[in-house]
Amino acid sequence: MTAHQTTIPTTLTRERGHFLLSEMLRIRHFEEKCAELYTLTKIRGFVHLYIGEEAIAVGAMQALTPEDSIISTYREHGHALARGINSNSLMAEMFGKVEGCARGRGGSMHIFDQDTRFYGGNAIVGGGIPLAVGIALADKMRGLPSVTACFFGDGAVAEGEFHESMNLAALWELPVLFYCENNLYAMGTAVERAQAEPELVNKAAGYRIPAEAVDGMDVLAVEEATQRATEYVRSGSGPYFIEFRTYRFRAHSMYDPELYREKTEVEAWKQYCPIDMFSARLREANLLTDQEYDAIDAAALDEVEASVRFAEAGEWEPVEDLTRFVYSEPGSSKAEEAPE
Amino acid sequence: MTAHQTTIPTTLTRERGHFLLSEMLRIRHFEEKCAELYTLTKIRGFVHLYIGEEAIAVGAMQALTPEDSIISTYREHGHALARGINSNSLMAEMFGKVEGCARGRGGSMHIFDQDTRFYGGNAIVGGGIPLAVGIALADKMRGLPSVTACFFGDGAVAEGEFHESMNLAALWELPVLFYCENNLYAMGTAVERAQAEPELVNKAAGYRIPAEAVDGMDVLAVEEATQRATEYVRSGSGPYFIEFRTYRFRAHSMYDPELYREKTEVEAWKQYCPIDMFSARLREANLLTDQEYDAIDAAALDEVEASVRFAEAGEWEPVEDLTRFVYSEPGSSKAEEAPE
Amino acid sequence: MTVAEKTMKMTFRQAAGQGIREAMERDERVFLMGEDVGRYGGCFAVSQGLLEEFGPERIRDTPLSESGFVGAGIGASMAGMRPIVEIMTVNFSLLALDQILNNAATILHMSGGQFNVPIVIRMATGGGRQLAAQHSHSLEGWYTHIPGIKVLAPATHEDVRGMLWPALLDPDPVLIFEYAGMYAAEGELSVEPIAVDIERAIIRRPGTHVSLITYGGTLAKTLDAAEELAGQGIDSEVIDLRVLRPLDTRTILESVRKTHRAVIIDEGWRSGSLSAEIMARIMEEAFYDLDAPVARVCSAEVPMPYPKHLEDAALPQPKDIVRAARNLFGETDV
Amino acid sequence: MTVAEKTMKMTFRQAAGQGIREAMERDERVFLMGEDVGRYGGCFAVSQGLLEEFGPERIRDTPLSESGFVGAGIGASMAGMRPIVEIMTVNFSLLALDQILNNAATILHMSGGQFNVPIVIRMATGGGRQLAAQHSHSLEGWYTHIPGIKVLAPATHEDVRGMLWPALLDPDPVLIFEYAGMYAAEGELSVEPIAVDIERAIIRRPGTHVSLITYGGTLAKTLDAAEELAGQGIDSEVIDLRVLRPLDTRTILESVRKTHRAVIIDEGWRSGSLSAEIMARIMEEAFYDLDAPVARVCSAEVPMPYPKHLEDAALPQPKDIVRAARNLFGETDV
Ligand SMILES: Cc1ncc(C[n+]2csc(CCOP(=O)(O)OP(=O)(O)O)c2C)c(N)n1
Ligand SMILES: Cc1ncc(C[n+]2csc(CCOP(=O)(O)OP(=O)(O)O)c2C)c(N)n1
Ligand SMILES: [Mg+2]
Ligand SMILES: [Mg+2]
Repeated sequence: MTAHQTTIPTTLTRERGHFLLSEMLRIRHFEEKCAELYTLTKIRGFVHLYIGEEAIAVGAMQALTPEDSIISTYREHGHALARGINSNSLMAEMFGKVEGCARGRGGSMHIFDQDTRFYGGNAIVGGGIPLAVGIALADKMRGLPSVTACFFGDGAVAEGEFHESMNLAALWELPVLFYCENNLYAMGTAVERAQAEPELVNKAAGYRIPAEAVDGMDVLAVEEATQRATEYVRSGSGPYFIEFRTYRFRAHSMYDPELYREKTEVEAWKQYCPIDMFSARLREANLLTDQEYDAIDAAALDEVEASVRFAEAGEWEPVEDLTRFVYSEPGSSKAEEAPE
Repeated sequence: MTAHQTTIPTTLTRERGHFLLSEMLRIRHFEEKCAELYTLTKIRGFVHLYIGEEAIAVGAMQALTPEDSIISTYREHGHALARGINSNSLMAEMFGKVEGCARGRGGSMHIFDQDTRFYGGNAIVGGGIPLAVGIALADKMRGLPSVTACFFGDGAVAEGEFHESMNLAALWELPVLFYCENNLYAMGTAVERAQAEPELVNKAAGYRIPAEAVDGMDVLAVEEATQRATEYVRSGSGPYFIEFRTYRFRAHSMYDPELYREKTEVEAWKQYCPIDMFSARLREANLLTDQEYDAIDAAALDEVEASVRFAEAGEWEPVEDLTRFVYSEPGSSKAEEAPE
Repeated sequence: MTVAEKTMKMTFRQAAGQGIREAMERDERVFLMGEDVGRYGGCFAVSQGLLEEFGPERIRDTPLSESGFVGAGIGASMAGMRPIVEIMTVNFSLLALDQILNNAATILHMSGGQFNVPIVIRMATGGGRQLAAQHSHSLEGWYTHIPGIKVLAPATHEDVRGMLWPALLDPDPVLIFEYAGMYAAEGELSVEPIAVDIERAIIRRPGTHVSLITYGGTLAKTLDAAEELAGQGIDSEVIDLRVLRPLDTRTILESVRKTHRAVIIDEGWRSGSLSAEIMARIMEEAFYDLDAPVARVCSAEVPMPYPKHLEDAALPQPKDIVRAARNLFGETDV
Repeated sequence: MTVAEKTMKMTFRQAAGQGIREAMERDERVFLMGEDVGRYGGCFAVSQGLLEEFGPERIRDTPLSESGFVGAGIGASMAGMRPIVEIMTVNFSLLALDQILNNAATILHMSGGQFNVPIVIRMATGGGRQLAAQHSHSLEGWYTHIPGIKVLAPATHEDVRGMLWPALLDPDPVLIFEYAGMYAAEGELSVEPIAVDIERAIIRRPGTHVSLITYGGTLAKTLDAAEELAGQGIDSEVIDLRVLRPLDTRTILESVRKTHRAVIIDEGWRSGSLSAEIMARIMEEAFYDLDAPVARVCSAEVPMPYPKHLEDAALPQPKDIVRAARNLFGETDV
């Protein structure tokens, strides 16, 4: 990892700085709570924490409008919160309660939300990427100015679907933001043991897609790069690829003994914690006091606690409803919009 | 297409020149006969002719030893003949006779021959490429000096399996020769309408695989490049990628009305016929007389006619044998080599 | 003859193309996407002429990327379009199966009903053209195992044209399997499009002695067998399932309760083909109505051999259907 | 106690790992390849420790490329090696299905018997761990439709360890489905490896009133149900199929001819699950031996929901098996 920025651009307002910090803290606390709830067996199944990578979701979402779309993976709580999915309905989803954003049917790996055009956490590695191409195709064919941000990991880059999707999006000049979150590992496989070309940013050239590598631990760097990329894509010039260099501080999922990496490596990366680094820079630039930090932090914690109460109070879907949502229900059908 | 070589290196002997010419003519006549037999319904199913592309198979096979392996596609008669599969058993296979190299079970799209390590024509576009990686992996693990030549078309490059295989071969430094026969079309889809990066040679960089584009209409250029590539690969340096620029003179298969390309384009390419160009160069260098050409041509024709007689005289497999070769038969099992 | 009864002649492939044309005219959100659907005119010439009519945006050639463009079709359908995605043949659909099963079939459910996937995926299926082991699969029965999708198998010119529009109106993913061996067949169909009921099977030949249950590519063979059986005094009822998922069990059971005997005919490999599921349902719901065990005529369990005589032997043939039906009556019965 | 009867305790995952270890020791052509089989120790810790024992050449981590590395395994097997390819779970195997069906299952045939494909592909299967719609498939029954492959489903510690070596000796592609929900279970198995017969089903509990036919992940539930039924006076015979393709029809029929009643239990979605094929075979061959229609207990036809109460309701449970078996006897019978 190359050197990280330590100063703050003068254009950053206090308010904006606090907002970005707050967004990262909301994610951090939400997930720390999830880990706790997992050990309490309130949350089950697979849970993949985003801790350490928050700057990417928070930075990247700033460039998007409500009409834009998001495709994500099973490691999507951060994207969901930063996109604006209500933390109550997110936590209820983690519990599997009917008040969850997907009525509890999806759980941690399958967060969906139509209101925010959040087209799902996808638990098949690479499986969401073609969907992003299709959403962008629809937007383009419908003449909408929307873009689609597609998040995926370094591991997904080896899958055939990545290749097919990059080619399609570039060939058809579709408004897709390919956001590769390179946290250096796919489960236990280090990127250099999975990729013949481990500089993932170089993959884009094979599809004539403009690309850059960005410090994924720096929310401002992410914001700036994604603003540029989004403008480029929105202007109709075709897709854009960004490799975010980042690191996951936690295990891959709750079951992972982390045999494949050294504790020292993890500790070294924790020095670059996106939240710590950013708050230090804000303090440095006199944009943040300790009191302000504590207030932001406390608000984030409060929100998380409230979401847990909300989820706890939620209902289980009646067992009789088991086979709902296999096929659309009369009345819910989009077909009614059809001309004939 | 850039300028083609018109002279002959002084190192080329008369004998060698005649051999290469003869090899190309054998393929040409074999396939012209196949087209004829198809209209006579002696050959059925799908038949994909290699006419116009013969220089690639003939040139590339020169660098291989009997211990090397070949993976090909449904457009593989040329590879099969140049590799040394007997034309009788090849023609019998085209007919579906039991004397065919695959007992008639495979037909035109599935030529297999264990003796020459010809691991099959594969009719799923891209489907053979991972097999090549696996054969090369086995050879490497077994400490053999063999290489695997994997032929596929420009269309296959868009498939995910191409991407996955290139990465695997490069990552594991396997002895695979990736031979892309870019005949500018995948069925009716021109390469620039299928690939965001239509210079296919540039694809290899994404996997750190050395690559070059070679004139696929020039048997000597092919031979020279593949010799170099094969040496590189055999030395243990990992895979190599060559894009052969070529053109198919005939329709994609026997059913194709060729709506997608201009007759004038086809005619223009026919000026670069690999057989005509090479024989003209040989004549120019005084390595070929008209009489010699006629003799070579006649021998090739004779071989084809003999193969048709052989195939005609062949037997149909008894219907009672229908379900043979679904599972290995006792005695044919490789498992007997197993240590226990 | 009233206007609605006016008929015209065309091939099965043209009827399929006509269905696409009519859907494209009716709804501008509809577009066709797949390998060689445009300039080439469709690998089976189904879409010939459509590029000229509707332009390359709506008749969209794709690269060879089955997973990619099927996934893109799913995404596009979720975002407001009505894609008809063509996979050249079922043989290549395996490359897109992850998208079909893990995305198209699950997203409505995983999202708790928020995102439906109104995609139509068309593909050719079946053997019989000497295309050997990788190009002769009949896997439509396999797809019927997947909750969340619907599976159609038109067996007539009217159906191949008239099923597409209701499939596009369906809010959920619909797979349409067109039997490749039929594309060249001429047939008659009404000038005005007729909407096909995509919920119900249809009785193609009423009868009383035995139910012959089939669909798609084996319907014609089954009707031939029924004629042959009629000559031998056995009056068969031929059911064209048309909808393979969800199966119209009612029509099947009504027929079996009447005839007390049934033969299922499908071109899938015998073990685990659609025939098994139909036999299971008859077992469950009409066991006591049966006068003989239900029989089936399917493909031999072998990758398809290239030579014609072996392929013919591998596929269900009218004589096999006749034999299976006669067996139900014992030697002296009828 | 003789030497051969000495037993040891380990988990199902350890037993699977032990099978791999023993095969690697026996034949140096054997190697294990798949995502995270090495440094991570296997996503289910099956291969933990093997990297240290056998090194990275033979315990080979792959990138995320299911089609690529399964295809590579097929190629390697054709060229003299004996790969064990691990696909983490059946859910991801869809990405490799083209390689499995169009290559592994067809090449022996297409090549007229020249090239066999002695690959073993292992994968975890099944639901029950709240992993929701994309991670809970039970598709092993689906794979049994494919001629040219063999399908195994170990349901005991002895079997998961002892099936691997005969599978490797088999000259043709063998798929082994390990029920993920069992990995943590402790069990007993012999110290010396016992070669498992991978041709035949096995009777886990002899009985006379009803045949309960199952395999893999539902065996334990079925044995529980058999206990419960015994308490109610119904003596069930429990058949563990073990080999899902080719099915050991003989064992099934012998049992049904004895008991005259059967229930099939599998975790596949009901329509088109393996249960249907077994019902079809019983229909074909033992119809007149039946005292009641064969019943089945399968998964609900729904992508798996995440919440536990819904997942439990979707999966076959002992009480469902008991109910299905009792129904066969009517209310007053037994
Ligand atoms: C197709 C597929 N193969 C394997 C898995 C199992 N799996 C889940 S996450 C994962 C690693 C993915 O790594 P990466 O793309 O880098 O994302 P990260 O988890 O690091 O965010 C694997 C192998 C899967 N879900 N899908
Ligand atoms: C996976 C798959 N998709 C589609 C097809 C149908 N198909 C057969 S050949 C072909 C074109 C392939 O083009 P290319 O790779 O350039 O090879 P060429 O035929 O030009 O030699 C297509 C689309 C197929 N066989 N396999
Ligand atoms: Mg990663
Ligand atoms: Mg081509």
